[in-house]
Amino acid sequence: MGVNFHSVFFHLMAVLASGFALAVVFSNNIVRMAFYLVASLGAVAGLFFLAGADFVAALQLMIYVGGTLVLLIFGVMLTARGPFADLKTSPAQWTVVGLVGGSLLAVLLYAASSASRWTASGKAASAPPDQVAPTSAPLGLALLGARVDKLDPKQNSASSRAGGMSGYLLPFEIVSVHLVVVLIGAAYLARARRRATPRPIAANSPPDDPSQSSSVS
Amino acid sequence: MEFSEIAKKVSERFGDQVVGVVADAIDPWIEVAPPAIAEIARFLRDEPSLRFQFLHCITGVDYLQTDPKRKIEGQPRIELIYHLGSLAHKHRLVVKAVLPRWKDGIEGQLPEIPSVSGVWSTANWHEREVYDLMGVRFLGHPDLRRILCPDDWVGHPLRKDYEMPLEYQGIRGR
Amino acid sequence: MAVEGVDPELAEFDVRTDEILVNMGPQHPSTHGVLRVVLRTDGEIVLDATPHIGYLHRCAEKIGENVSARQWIPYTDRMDYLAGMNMNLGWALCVEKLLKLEAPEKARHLRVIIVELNRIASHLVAAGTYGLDLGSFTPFMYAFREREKIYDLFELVCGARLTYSYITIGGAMADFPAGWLQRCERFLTEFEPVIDELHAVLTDNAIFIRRTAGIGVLPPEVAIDYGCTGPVLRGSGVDWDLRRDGDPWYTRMYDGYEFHVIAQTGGRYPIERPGHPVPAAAVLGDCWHRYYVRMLECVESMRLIRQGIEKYSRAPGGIGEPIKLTQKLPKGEVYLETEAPKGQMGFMIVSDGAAIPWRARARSSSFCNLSVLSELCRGCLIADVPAVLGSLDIVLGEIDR
Amino acid sequence: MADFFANWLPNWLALTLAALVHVTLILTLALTAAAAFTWAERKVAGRIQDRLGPTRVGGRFGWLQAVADGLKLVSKEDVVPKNADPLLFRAAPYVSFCASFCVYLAMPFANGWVAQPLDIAVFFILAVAGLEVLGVILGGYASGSKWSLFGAMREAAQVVSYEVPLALCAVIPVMVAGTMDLVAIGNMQSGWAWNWLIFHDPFLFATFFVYFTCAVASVNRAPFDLAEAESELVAGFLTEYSGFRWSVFFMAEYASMFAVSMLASILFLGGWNGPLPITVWLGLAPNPATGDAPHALLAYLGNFLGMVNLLTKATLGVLVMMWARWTLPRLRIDQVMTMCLKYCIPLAAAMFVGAMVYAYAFPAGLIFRVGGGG
Repeated sequence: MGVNFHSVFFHLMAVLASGFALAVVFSNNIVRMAFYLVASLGAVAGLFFLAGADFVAALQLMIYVGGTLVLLIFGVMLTARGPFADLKTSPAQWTVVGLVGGSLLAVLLYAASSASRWTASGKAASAPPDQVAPTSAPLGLALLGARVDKLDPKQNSASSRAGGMSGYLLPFEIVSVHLVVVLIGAAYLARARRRATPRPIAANSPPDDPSQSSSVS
Repeated sequence: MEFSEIAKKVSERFGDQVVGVVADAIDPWIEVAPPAIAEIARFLRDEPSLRFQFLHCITGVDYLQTDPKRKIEGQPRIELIYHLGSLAHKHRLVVKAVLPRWKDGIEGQLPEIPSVSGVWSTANWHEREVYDLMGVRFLGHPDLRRILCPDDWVGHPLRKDYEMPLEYQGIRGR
Repeated sequence: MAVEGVDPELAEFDVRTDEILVNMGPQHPSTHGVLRVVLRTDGEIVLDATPHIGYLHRCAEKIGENVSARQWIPYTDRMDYLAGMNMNLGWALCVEKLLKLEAPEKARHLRVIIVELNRIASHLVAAGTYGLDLGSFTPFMYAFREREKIYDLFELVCGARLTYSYITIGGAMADFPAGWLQRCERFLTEFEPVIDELHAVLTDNAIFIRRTAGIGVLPPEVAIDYGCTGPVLRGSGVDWDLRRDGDPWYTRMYDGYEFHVIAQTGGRYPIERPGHPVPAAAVLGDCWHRYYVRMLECVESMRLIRQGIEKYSRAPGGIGEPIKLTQKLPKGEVYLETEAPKGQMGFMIVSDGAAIPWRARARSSSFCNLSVLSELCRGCLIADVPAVLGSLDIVLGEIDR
Repeated sequence: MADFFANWLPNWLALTLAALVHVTLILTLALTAAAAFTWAERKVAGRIQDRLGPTRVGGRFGWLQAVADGLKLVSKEDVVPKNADPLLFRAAPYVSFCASFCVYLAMPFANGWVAQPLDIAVFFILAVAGLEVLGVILGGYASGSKWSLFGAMREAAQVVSYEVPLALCAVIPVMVAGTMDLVAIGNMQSGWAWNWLIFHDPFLFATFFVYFTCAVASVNRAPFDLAEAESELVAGFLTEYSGFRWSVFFMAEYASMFAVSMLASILFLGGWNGPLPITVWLGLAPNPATGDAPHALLAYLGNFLGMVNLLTKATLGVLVMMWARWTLPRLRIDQVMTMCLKYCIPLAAAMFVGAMVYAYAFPAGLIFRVGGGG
């Protein structure tokens, strides 16, 4: 196959993405985790670019890297005890995570190795498909359930759904659920451990309990 | 209001708590007994015909003869001078309180006087300054810490017998 | 983890934020010297601001007990080093009051001119650095450009630009050089439009108004309670100026002069700028008013200088002889306050009859003005702390003495 | 360009070479812009403040001031505070710089002169430009200083909020043009000045100003420079940075200032098309009336003129930002947020609806013909 730009960069990005993903898991420092997550998600965006899905890639950058992560870091900054709070993972958590993650990985590996396009040849994966113009329109339609690239005018809609043409709605929903999980996680990290009195904003309200203050810098 | 009227008013109200009235000085003053200072201050501030709302300054003066050429009158003592003013009546008053240099004559025991910081908020910092530089303990002060010198400074610089330390935190003093 | 008596559900929903103690200063761009303020903050909200002072402390009062009265004048320069002339005047008048020595007529007008010029210079620094505190660099340059011109004038009369030791006990060190008055008048004519420039870049600027109006409101009772003086007190609407209401030894210097005390009484300022009303958002006693009082005082000072120039040129005689360095002082205690640009600067001298005072005391206006900071900053935002601090216009050389 | 090289070279080498050329060109542009703007900033500040600005380095106008600054900064000690997270502290400036540099990848400089033509260029640029904040947040957070933390917090809050109106404003010309391809949007506005999208309808006209305000806020310039507010936060997220890393942050700031101005020029101000259709008159651009394409060399010249045109407009935008910086005081953080949430977003939304209604009512525009020219 020789030196193919797409495959070289695909592998590079893939290694970066998974490497930083592992770094997220094995790092104890919450801010570094966030940084690795940025890198990992950025690499995934790079993968999307390579696949010719510019729109998804930009979406990935904007929503995940730009939006969610900034929010996440922001939440961590506002709520962390110290600047570099270490997250200790207990053995029980490791076990649960290992089980869940391991089974997911197994499913993924199985799915990946059994996909016919992947096993057949490197060409299909490395070169962007040229039968569909890489614009955002088919993607948007696919999100709504209409796969333009697989559209067969002879079939009616019911049979097309039966033929595995349900569009990207399910993956999109899964991604959305993932987002919800992220937000719930952030809220969990930031949950209150303080009295529920409103913060003193008025000029003459008495200051809070001085014992809560941390050390002077 | 003239000084004599003010002095009369205060003397009438407080009797022997007003130790002396000196009217012929450039800035005439009344001298009060130290324990009564807070009470008198409150009266001076709140009495409608006096209305000394404004505390200009608290000054401590240490009278201790260290130089044989400079004679001082009377016993070694610390005088606290309160300069009061009234914006409403545009009159001024000097109130003095005389304290011993050391409480009960024991060296190192700071003399004590009630704080007037409850009467005028200005007094808060001024009393801290007097405490810091002159070594007078103000009873009932909410936050009596050194203000100009560092917290770990030794001695009270404006006392006449104060000697600059030879060294402070590794810095040569003299 | 809920606190007693509180519904635990409620406590869980409040997002936990940490209080942080931050150190503002002593090396901070907007503390006007070496002031350290410890802020206790919750996010951007300041719960408590505690000033820590003393970084410039050199016990000038102790020095005053070791040098003669006239020798202490250079030390007064270094108190409010932005208004050295006013500091000189305060101490000189205080000793003169003890000596019962009145400076000649000509020296009186000379002092008015010099002192009011220095007041303008000081207010220019206040306005310029206030712009800087609020993130606007340009007014600072405008103000300092004009201040330099004033310093040029001072340099002509005494050779120094910052610490003058010019006004002295018994008069002044030297008379105005030839042509100085014309230069001074030329400066005044040049300076007049600059005030409008400053008004344009600061006073009437919408962002400036938003940053200062209604911020750090100091009610008059609190201002008096804390001993605030000068523009800080007048900014709260208290009509009080020692040039009019002070000790006769001081006010007689201004005999025959016409000027307004700049304080908003009855809802209006004594001088007004046509077409530029006080912004609706401004509350009496807020940062905007404190700043505005200074700007208007510049105008009044110009008026005083013009009158002074006129009176000085007509006054007969000399400007008086300074007392001898070792002149013995009469026994007695004298306290005198003067209206310095930053507030009422009080000097006290206790004399036992020697040439060297038994006790020299300086009552600093900035010292009292600063003590109100924690009151003003409670509950404001971090960004408001420089705004409030700048509007108090403190000088650490005077606070720490 | 890859095709050009591919005539002689193997495919992969041609791609590498093309990529290198593009990256070098863009990097040079970004760095030159940063250097030129530091000099311009000093000059502008000087003039506004009634002084001269730099006068010594490199002759009368201090042309080489930026070089002197750069030398000074590089020779400064690179300090990493004890409390800092060394890895993140060191990496943060480059994160910022990469983000603001990547913006130029999709930015057309003239008709077809773009490193990576993307049909979603506007979206890509907005997405990548938003990433600059990550470096700032990381840098502020990793410094281990409370002032830096405050700066980072402000930056995060500010940028997250202002991205919304910024994107909304950018969507409006996109909607009118019907494409997110910047080259297409630029070409659409060829001809006279009234073909510019800013003059398309009153809503777009207003949108431009909202966009510019939000752009100033999102690149963290005065009066919205709260993240580094030196009078409040010492220097905000930059407090602990010195020397080269500090200058990298600044290069990123200037590069993104230039980028948002360029985007504004392309989206609203006709891009590489001048107020007068000079290139058409000179025969350097395709004639809209006859459709004749000029000779390749002439088209190249026309594109070059177009690039100069675009860069001039973008530079003017940057100069306006400098003008604002040296004139206005800084807003407070709550006022910045109020401005965004209470004014910019509703305004942008209203403009969006307005422009939509307008486009529906006057499909061809009053004076502007989509796709037309001359």
